[in-house]
Amino acid sequence: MRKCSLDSMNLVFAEIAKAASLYLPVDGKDGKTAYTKWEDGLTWSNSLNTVRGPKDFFFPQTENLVEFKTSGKNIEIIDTRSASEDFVVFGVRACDVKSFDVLDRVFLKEPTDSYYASRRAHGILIAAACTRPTETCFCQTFGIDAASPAGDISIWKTETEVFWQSNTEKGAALLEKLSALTEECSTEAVDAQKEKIAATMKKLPLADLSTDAFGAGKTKQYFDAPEWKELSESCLGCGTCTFVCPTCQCYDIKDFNTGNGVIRFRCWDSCMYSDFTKMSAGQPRLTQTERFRQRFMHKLVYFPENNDGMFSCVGCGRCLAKCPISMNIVKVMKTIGGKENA
Amino acid sequence: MQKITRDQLIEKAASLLANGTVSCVLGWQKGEFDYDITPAVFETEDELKANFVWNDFCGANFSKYLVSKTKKCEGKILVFLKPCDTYSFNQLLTEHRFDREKVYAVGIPCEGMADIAKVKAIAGDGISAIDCSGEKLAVTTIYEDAPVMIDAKDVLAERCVNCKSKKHVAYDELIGEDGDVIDSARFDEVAKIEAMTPDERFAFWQNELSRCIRCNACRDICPACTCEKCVFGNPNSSLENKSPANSFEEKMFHIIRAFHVAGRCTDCGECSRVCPQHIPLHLLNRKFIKDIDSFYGEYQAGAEVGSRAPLVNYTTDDLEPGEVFERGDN
Amino acid sequence: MQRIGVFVCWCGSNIAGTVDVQAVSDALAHEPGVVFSTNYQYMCSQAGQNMIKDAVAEHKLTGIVVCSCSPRMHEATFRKTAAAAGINPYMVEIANIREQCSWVHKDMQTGTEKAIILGKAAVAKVNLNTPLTPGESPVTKRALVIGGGIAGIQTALDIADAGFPVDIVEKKPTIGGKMAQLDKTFPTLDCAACILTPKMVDVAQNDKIRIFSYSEVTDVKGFVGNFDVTIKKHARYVKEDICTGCGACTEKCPMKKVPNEFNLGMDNRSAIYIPFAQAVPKVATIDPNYCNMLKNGKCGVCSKVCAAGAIDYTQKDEFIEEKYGAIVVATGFNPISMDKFDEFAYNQSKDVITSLEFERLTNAAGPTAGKLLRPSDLKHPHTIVFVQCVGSRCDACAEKGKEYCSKICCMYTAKHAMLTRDKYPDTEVYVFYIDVRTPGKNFDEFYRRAVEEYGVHYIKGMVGKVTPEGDKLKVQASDLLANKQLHIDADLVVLAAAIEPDKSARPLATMLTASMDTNDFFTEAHPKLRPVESPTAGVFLSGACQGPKDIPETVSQAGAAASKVIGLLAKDKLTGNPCVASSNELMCNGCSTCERVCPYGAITYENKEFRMPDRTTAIRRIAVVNPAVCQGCGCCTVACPSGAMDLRGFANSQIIAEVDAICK
Amino acid sequence: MHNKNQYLQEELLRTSGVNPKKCMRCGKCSATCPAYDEMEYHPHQFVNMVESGDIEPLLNSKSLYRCLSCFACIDRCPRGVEPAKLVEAVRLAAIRKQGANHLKADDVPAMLDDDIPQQALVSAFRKYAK
Amino acid sequence: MQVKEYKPLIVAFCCNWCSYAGADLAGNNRLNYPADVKIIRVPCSCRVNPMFVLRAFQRGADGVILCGCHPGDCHYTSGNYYTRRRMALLFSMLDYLGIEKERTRVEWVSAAEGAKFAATMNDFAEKVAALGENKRLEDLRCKR
Repeated sequence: MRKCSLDSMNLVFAEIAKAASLYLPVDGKDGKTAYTKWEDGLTWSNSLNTVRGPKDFFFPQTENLVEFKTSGKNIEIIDTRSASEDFVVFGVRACDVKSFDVLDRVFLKEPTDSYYASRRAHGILIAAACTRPTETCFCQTFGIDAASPAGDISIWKTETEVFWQSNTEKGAALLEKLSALTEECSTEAVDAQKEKIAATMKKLPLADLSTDAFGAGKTKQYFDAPEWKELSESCLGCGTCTFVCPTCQCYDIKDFNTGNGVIRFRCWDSCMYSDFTKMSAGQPRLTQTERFRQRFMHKLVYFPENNDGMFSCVGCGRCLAKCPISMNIVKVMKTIGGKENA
Repeated sequence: MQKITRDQLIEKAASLLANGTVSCVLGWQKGEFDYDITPAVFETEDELKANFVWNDFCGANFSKYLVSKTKKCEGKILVFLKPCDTYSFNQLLTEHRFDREKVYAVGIPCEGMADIAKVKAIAGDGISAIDCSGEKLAVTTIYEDAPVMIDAKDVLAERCVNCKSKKHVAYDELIGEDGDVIDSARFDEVAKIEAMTPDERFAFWQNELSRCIRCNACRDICPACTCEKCVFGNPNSSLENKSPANSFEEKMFHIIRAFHVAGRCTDCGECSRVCPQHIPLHLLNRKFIKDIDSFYGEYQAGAEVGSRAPLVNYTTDDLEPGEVFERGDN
Repeated sequence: MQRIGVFVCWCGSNIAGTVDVQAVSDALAHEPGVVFSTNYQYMCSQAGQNMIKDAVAEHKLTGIVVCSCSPRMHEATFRKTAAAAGINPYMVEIANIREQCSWVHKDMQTGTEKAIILGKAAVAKVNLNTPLTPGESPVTKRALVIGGGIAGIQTALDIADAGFPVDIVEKKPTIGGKMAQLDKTFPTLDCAACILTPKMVDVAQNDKIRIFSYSEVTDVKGFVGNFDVTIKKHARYVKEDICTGCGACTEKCPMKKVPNEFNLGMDNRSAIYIPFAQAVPKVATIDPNYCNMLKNGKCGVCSKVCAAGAIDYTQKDEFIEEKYGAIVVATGFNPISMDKFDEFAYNQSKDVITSLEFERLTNAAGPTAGKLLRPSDLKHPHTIVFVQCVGSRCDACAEKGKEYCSKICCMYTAKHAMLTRDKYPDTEVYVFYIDVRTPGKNFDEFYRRAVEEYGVHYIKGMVGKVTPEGDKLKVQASDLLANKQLHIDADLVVLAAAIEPDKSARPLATMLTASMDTNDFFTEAHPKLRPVESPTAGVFLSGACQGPKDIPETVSQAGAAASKVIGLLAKDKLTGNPCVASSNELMCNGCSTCERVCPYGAITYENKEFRMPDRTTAIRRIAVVNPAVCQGCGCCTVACPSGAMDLRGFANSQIIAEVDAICK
Repeated sequence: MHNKNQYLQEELLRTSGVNPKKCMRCGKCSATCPAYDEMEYHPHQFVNMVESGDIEPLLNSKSLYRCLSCFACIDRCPRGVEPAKLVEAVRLAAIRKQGANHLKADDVPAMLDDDIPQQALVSAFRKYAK
Repeated sequence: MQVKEYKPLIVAFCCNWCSYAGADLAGNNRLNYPADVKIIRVPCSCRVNPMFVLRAFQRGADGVILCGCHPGDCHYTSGNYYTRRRMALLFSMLDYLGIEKERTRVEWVSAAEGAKFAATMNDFAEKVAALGENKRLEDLRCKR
């Protein structure tokens, strides 16, 4: 384990930014935190997390795939991909780090999504432990330890210092580069912080939330539950929950006619939208209730079923905070899953 | 603190359910925390007693739900309307979006709703309870032993700070006292932007709109956006897109969205409330309202049922599009 | 996918002089959808048109782009060519490379580049064109004329003369209108009754014309060629077909103290009455407000004296439904109320009268049998003051009168003044005027005669105050030219009251969805080019309902309206413009926004059952465009928030394709 | 036409709120004026002269003080021109000039008469002196 | 690299009854205006959806002008009155977003005003050219 003083972070950032683009959570003018490309003077936000997760860096909201040029009646196909640059995402929370496990399962499975894979290869995650989790946090429900985040490097922030520990080769290589700015240290302070965090986690209002009722094999049990209707009653069908979710990975591929050619691009899609997976025969899920059920069944039942029990929710709580009508996965788990427990 | 209590509303709803006036109630349902309140349909007194809430976080405007709910519900629906909700209610009636006969509207006074983001800015993270029943909001967090006391005025939602009316313009029955239309300062921020140079305005909006993730929450919450098929979801409209690919599409979406509700927007402020990226969308809508007021005379959408919206109306001596800018230079 | 043929016209050297036509046809040959591209000297010539026809056959073309002169010039020509070649005429688009290209750009390269772009836009549009067929609707060969004054009478006679049946609906018991109340008519001074009554008789005797007197239109549905109209025939308690108009009942009726509206209340009539001797239909009518039999069941004299047995106290209002192909509005005018002009003491003195009342006082059939006597004491007036512009040309904010000039007052006042001086040379006649307006054939000559030959005192200035004092009327006025205030002791004051549209016009306009101006005059479809048509197809305007008019103007407009009606009724079917709006019912919200901006009332709503996504059904309100009424402006398409409304021939997708092609 | 009194004219129009261009020269104001014979310039002339900028004669004319402000002209004017307001404005322009009070305190005792109500005197002061 | 001379691209929507005829008249009288102006015929100025205006800018137009009958002369009686309101609000909004107000215009051109049409187009093209390329409402994907 290595450490550096909090005051020296600007130097550390400068060192990292020499070889790669560095993105870190920065407080904006509106008081909201967002990942921002580092430039001299930008400081690491104290807030718990960013409004949007770091998913964009690996799986951007829109991404051009290929371009077609037309001249007269001829079509030329152009691969517009350029080699990805190296980049570092700093200050990622444990939940968001975990989200890449979920995304990897989707995109790195054969056939590999080469766009995503390339970015994963070029990206380094520096994960930060959470010192002040909030009421919407429920990562522990999914077995995530906010005090010991995964990632290429884990860091812990105290009042005056930042502690560093590499978890992967990529991480170790980066930490090596920072050796001049950091010093070797004991794990004492970090252990103390871990304990404190663990105590705080127990006090969270959602600490008792359990996934026991969910997982593989529950499809039949919940699919026709009458509660779906009532839960989805007020759902607007907007895409907020899916677009702030660090694990949602659905996308649509569309063509954009530029007038001189066609750009084929993909963009995030939301299973809450009425035109999601619309095909020539129409949308397979006709009502909002069906679409609503799909989203939560996918996260809590279908995904674990196909991925060795891994849930595709990491408990980051973004959807809890952002849903315009405050309907969310926690309410769903309690209502649908609560039945089994009762 | 709200002047009307939860018990009063439950009593009213229960009696209307009991005497058969209504068959269901659109109301606010309690959430995981004290602030994440969900609109819900209640059918019995027991349901109401168990889950109905009324506090400083009941911002949701039910008017839009009436469009679909009146088609589905057998009997009449009881809906509680805050003063600002009544404008949306009337606007939807003007556009024949639901059957008035199927609704029993109870107007309730509103002292303004709280913005949870503002509460968190003061009380911090880890909120475990909020008590709205006293003079001040008592906010308990897992990090502090004593609750933080907050003056409701300090955490009013933006739209409530600039509340335009405490008067109910539609109801079958009113609980509590009716208020008046308020001379609010809601256009000040628009005027501030207008006073910027074009470069500053461009930079301002470029920065705001670049955050848009096109989740459509602004559209889907908007009580004026009730199209059976939205142009942004219609592949034949040439506007359809699922995400903003660049700054043009961000602007396009928000210009068209605001234009579609121009003259119909009641300025309820829901769009800005729900934006996960905190884009001040109401400043686009208010720009249209301000322009309409100054070009064509004051007009409040939803103030009365059947009024002719400014964009479906004209006078022979309206100002010319070119004169719009001459006025601005004065 | 379309198979498009492109035909570039040289127009001699008009186009070829500044546009490389070969380059244009070569460039466009590579556009998507284009299978054939050529150029020729004169595309509009017979040879050029044959070239198109041959190409259609040879290349199985489905669409045609002609790069030539303005579509305003030859669009129709090439559409006919297409039709002759067997493809839908609306599959043709014109790229205007003459007026908007070769003629305005001097340089060959510039002109050619632009011509190619314009051609590409046309090709892009044709790619999205769909065959359009104009809708057809049958025409009911019957016209309705609302109002039985001179305007309505003339219109009805002219339509009937062309062989079409016409119904006149008149709310009074007789036709004739205002003209029947007049004495003489300017500028020829022939007697109004002498020229009007023969026309009234013509109407009565014409077997193509039906008169619904004492009736009102209560409902109008449908559209041009196919109106469904409900007419309410008020009960007159006299069987119209039996009454001979002998007048015995009116003589014997004991209730004789009813103010006679025909004489503007200046004398009385009986409760059962015939408005005037030449009334058409000449049948009696019982006034239910005064008839003792109807009010309290006591009397029945008229029934007893009626030899024909025409009296029927049990008669009820009757509703008649009839179909019409065209509707003519001829609802006329009324003088405005003088109540707000208390400075003229109209309500204080019987001797302050309006000009229409003056007409009755000088009319041989009037209350004084044509002798000019003042109403108060039936003495001959020796000093008469005429006041012009009472309530006309007023400022809108004054809220007393009308902003417009009533147009007829100058002339009838000159007439009144002249006739008075002619008949009673011992009378001093003063006319107070602001301006004397006499634009009309022989009008100014007429006015000058009143001044020069008849010695009428025309004084530039207004009357400020009229005060009844003893048997005199003290008139205080200004003489602006002499810069004096005048005080005249008059015996009679005549006010030239402004005229306004009849009160029945506003509700009628709503029923007809015909537009009105702020003064409640009907609006014409085009102020210059379509003056007798309302913007609502199939509704025509005749007479003063459209604006103040004198008799000659009214009659000529009545004839014009009739000819428009005849033109419409002569058609067996109406062929619409196929470029009309249409609403996609699946997307329509039923919000009424389109209806509010439609100038033609072409959009109606209906409730329709739809299958909802959740497999239930629901009733939704949706807009329906009547293609026979829609004129294709496209205003609704932009007003529609959901984009459900689109315009055929100028669809959103087509215009966008043009934009894209131009900006490429 | 050159208008040397443009400033004064604008001032009069502003204080009175009258738009003399609306006048259609019908003379109804003068026809209705009860003080007509007392006046050198009559109401319609006020309107006309102010519009043409010929204001000096009005400022110096006794007509200013003959207007009773009965507002008959305002009531009757078909065009809503409101001549009395214009007269009032010219009157104000006159008495606002230094020492141009129409009614001076020293002259009052001579005018006193037992029949004059106190109120009339006070209102005359208000109207004719600053 | 050779710098291409900047030529603005202007889309003019002209109503069929007045302005399109006015443009034809300008042609009849051989009145020049820049070839950068490309006309799209619409039945009435009220057919122009704000969406078309934005679309033109997206596709690379540097200026968009709407021409219609003079107020009161609309072939369809009231279409241009609605256009006037719609475009006044739209242009004001574009200005509010910091987009140059000189890039948009509404002009009433009657069928008899060929000279006005040409003069309007000359003036508008000049003003747009002075602003340079449309950068604030462009879609880079559509640039060549």
